Amino acid sequence: MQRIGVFVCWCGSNIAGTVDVVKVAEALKSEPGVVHSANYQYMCSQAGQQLIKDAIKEHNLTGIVVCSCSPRMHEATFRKTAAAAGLNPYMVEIANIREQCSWIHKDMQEGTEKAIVLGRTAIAKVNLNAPLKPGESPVTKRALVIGGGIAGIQTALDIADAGFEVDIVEKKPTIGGKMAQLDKTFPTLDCAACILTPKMVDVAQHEKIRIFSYSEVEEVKGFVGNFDVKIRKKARYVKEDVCTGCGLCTEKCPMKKVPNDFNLGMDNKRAIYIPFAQAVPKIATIDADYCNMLKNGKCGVCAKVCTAKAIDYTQKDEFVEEKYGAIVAATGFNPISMDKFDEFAYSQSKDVITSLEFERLMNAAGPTAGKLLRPSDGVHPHKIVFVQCVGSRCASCAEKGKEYCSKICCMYTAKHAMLTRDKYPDTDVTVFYIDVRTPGKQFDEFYRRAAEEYGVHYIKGMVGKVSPEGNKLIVQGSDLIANKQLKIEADLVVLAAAIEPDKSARPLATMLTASMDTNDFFTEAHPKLRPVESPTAGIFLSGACQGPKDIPETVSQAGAAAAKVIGLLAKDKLTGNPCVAQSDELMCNGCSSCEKVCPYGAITYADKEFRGPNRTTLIRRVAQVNEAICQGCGCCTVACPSGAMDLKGFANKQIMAEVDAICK
Amino acid sequence: MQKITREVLIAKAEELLSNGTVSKVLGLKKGEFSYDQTPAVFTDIESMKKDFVFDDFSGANFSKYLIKETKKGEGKTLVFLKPCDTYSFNQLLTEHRFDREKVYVVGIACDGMVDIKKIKNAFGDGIVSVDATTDTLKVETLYDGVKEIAKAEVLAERCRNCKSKKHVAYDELIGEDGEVISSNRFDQVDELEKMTADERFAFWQNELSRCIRCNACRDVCPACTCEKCVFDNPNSGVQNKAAANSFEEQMFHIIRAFHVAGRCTDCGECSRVCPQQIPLHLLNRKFIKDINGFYGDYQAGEEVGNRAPLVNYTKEDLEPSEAVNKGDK
Amino acid sequence: MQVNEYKPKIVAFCCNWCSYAGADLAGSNRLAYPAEVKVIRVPCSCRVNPMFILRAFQRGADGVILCGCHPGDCHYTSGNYYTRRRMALLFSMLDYLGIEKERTRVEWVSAAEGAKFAATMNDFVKTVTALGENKRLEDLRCKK
Amino acid sequence: MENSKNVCDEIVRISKVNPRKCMKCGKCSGTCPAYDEMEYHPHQFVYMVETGDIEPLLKSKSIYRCLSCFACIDRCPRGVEPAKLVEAVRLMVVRQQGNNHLKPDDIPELLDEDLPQQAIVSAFRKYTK
Repeated sequence: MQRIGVFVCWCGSNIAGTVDVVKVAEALKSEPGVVHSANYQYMCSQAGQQLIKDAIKEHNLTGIVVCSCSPRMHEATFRKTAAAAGLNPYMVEIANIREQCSWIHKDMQEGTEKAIVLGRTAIAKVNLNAPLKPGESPVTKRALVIGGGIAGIQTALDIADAGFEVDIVEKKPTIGGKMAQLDKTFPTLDCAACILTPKMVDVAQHEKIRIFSYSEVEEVKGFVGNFDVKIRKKARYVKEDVCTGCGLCTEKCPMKKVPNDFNLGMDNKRAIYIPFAQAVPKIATIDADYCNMLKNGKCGVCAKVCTAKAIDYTQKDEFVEEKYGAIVAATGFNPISMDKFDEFAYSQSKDVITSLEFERLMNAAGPTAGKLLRPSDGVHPHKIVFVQCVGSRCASCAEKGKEYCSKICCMYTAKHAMLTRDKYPDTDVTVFYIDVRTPGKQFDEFYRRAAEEYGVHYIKGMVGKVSPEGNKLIVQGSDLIANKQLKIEADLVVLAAAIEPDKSARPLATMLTASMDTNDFFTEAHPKLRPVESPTAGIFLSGACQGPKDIPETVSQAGAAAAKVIGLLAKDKLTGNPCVAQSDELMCNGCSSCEKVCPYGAITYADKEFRGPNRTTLIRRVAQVNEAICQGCGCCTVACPSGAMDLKGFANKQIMAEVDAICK
Repeated sequence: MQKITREVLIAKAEELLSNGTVSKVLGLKKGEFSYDQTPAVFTDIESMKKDFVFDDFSGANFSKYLIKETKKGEGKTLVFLKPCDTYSFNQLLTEHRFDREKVYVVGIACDGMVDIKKIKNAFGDGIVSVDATTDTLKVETLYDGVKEIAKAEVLAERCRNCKSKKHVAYDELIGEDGEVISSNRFDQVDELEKMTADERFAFWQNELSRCIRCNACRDVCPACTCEKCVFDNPNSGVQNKAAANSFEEQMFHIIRAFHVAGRCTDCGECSRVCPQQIPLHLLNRKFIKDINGFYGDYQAGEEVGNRAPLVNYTKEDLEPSEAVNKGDK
Repeated sequence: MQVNEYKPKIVAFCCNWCSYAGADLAGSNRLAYPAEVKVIRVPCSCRVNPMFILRAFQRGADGVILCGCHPGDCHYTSGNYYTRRRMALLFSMLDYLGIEKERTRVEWVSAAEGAKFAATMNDFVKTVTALGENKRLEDLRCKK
Repeated sequence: MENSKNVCDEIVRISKVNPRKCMKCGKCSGTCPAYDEMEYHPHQFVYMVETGDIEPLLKSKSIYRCLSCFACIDRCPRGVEPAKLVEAVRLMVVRQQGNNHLKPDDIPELLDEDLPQQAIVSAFRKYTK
């Protein structure tokens, strides 16, 4: 029989306001196994914890029930308290009488009655608890960063600087990500390349960092501290270790009509290409969709001109398998497709462009060498209209846009408007906005400068329609302050397209068993207190894959994720979750049902000898659980028809005792 | 089609025993009455010639006995399997319940077995013997002399709705192999589904209230092969030898059906052995019908190694709410 | 307060990662739902054995609701997919036996859906209250 | 249109107000005691001058309804000084030939016991060339 102590917390008035805590403590005193019952204002406080420790010793308690806030809040706290007093931490159960009782009920009697039932339920469970001891597993001291944008770069650099090995997997031929495509960066207007490329070089030169460019994660197995990852190195048809990046091939390749994705298709590249001058690694890559040699075996110019003999048309995808202790997702974002926004005539007119395209038009390394020229006729535009919130904050049109605010558009639009006015004072710039959101250091000042010093016209209201007429674009929108509908003849319209997580994030999340929200952003373990960790142990989040972010925020989060990774890799051993599945070999049929549903492959089988009737021995196939791999979901326990498989800490008997206590 | 008789099987057994292919034969021997047969293991041909029986009452599914029998001693066990038995045989292999190498399967064609309970329902309990050599059975009764009844009328439920004449596992066959048959086995389930909830409730209350918890259905079921049944296991939380309250018995039948769902081959043994004639197969068939309807056709035991529907999923599976509302159109 | 007002007993199984957190969020946001609902925390919805549900009914529960992560969002990758199959078959069977299908429910509630949790519970309690006491499973074996 | 722009530039010049500084918060109109008397409210003055939409303002009676209490100037978070703009627009009107808004002949009718002398003097200053 257990000797159970019950501790009812007031949580100030949070619980005591709607639950008669004295009455609850009194009522629970007579439950089976309970030998001590107390109440206190703040159980989680130093004094409250001392109260529990003292009671454990004084009453020789073998189990405790704390009636308090959610176990998600303080279960760990009270487990530590119990452990400090010499009690096994898994002999602690929490009755959630705050979030699931006092905070949702107004009636004192109702709240008190429910709190008693919840307390009774926890007591029923703790009566069947057994001390548990967590297993230990080693930590592979190497991290994997998936995505080589500024988020991945910063995370990798920070981890590597702490002395741990890091691999970056980037699906494109170069690292750099979106930031490499940007012209200037708000709010300081320094050039993106000037601040990014040194970091790219740092990454390339860091002895602890390996870059897998033009590669993708193929398979992830294992668990925190012990991930086994298979990386696909896509065939680039150029020997990485031989290519010098001289670029001769990219000048001689006769296939000139390959849309240049780095410039968002606004100009062309060759079938063999280096994305941009400062690419890291600076290695050519052949686009197999366009290369004549690969398509029909005719050409071979690049191989002929390559003095280093780096071209290899027979190259195949290669697979690399590596072990990691931690994985960082830094998969970034993309602007959403404008195809469904017919009202802005994006697909009808070349002169309706997205902000990222505008970014390339302004960039000295872009398709126009930094001259602001209309894509349709190469003429300098004199009237530009920017439209904000295109697809953002779009709750009713889920198939078109996104419900959330994309966060960065207000600032980059202010930047674009300002830069345009700065470079081309003869150009009139109008911005249509719903709200201008500038919550960042020096952000509002920046936006106000655009409006006040650079004379950008900010119009509160949305553009409803853009119609091409001749070589003009008629922009029809509303001016809510003047209470008027406006028709503006523009030369260029720039859409601040909403951003969305990269498409590769969803399948990656599935591989990582990391959860995502409905928008395919990775979910953080706690929105406030654990914002850079995924709920899945060992998976960390960096940058816009977790939610829209600008560069300073991305870099801070990247550093924070790195700090968490370093904290993990610095450990030699990890203590596991002791609430894992356990197979009773005497009852196991060896039927493999459990193995089939186990998402981690934690169950294996062994032939074991058992005593049969009449002094015979029988050999039976039985399931065995690898406690280091098992994550304790309990799926196997239900798949098991005989009930041989049970889950420690959430045993069949315990849950049924809870059911009974609730229904009593 | 070659008529499978006792003599044919004894001759086959003699051949296999004498050439050393098998060391024992799992078969049936006569009980108190000719129609009342009980499983037996024969290690020599003499005892077989003496006690072995095989006739239209030899419907028992032997697969389950192989679990224990194959673990005893060396050598192979000979077993004669009807087409429906081979599905159970495969399902057990899928679940690694015995070693295929220790069994020699002789597949035997089957044109349906007779259910003695149906004869008793027709003529009362005092059945002395039944001559089933032709399609018209001659039934010798204690009180009314010899009666005749067509075999088709007293076929076991599962044979009336035979799902397959095809053997899915065998080492050799006697007689010709047949085909998978499209049967009407879900008709009764359909009828029940079409009823109102109240009518269904009344139907099942009438049926299940007769249960005496003798566990015969569980003991005979080739899918119920647990080392220890949850209902016998004190740690399961549902252990009960005798029901503590009436509820536990519904729980027994629901849980039993659930535990075999996706694994049940619809062999019909549960209904065959039920002394209270509860149509237990209608529970299993409901699960089979739902599985087919929700997740695509699936026949347990069709192939060794198939993944049962309940240890499988697709991302597009229907929601439980859709499952229960499927009938409400 | 009425003395004889019928209050159903509702057992809610919630997975630790999504729905239990959703229930907590409902609490944090002070979104009320009836006190009849009592939550049992399980690591994953796939931990819920049909036996637990029947056991609850056996011990006098009037409704059992099972909440888990949205399909695709399972903390353990695939647990809720198995739950979905198991419960689809179990609920269909209960319906087949003539038990009111409204007494059982599966709902996917994410950690962010406090409002959905509260709304679901309010609706479920309303539905079960309208059905009244759970008699059928109990009576299934007792011939009147 | 071109004329409007010139007028606007002139208004900006004489008022020394930069309407671009306005961030459309509406606090000026929120604080204005003559709000109900005005067809165009202080924030609209600022916006219409900024966008060059000046004709309606020149014709509006609102320019005479402003009390010049300077509450808007006092409270504007961006230091736009809307009242000065209103003043400037009014000056644009009354400075034109024959556009005095208050004539000496109108005074006797407006007099009452409580009206301070100073008000009459300041009204003349405000409404006439």
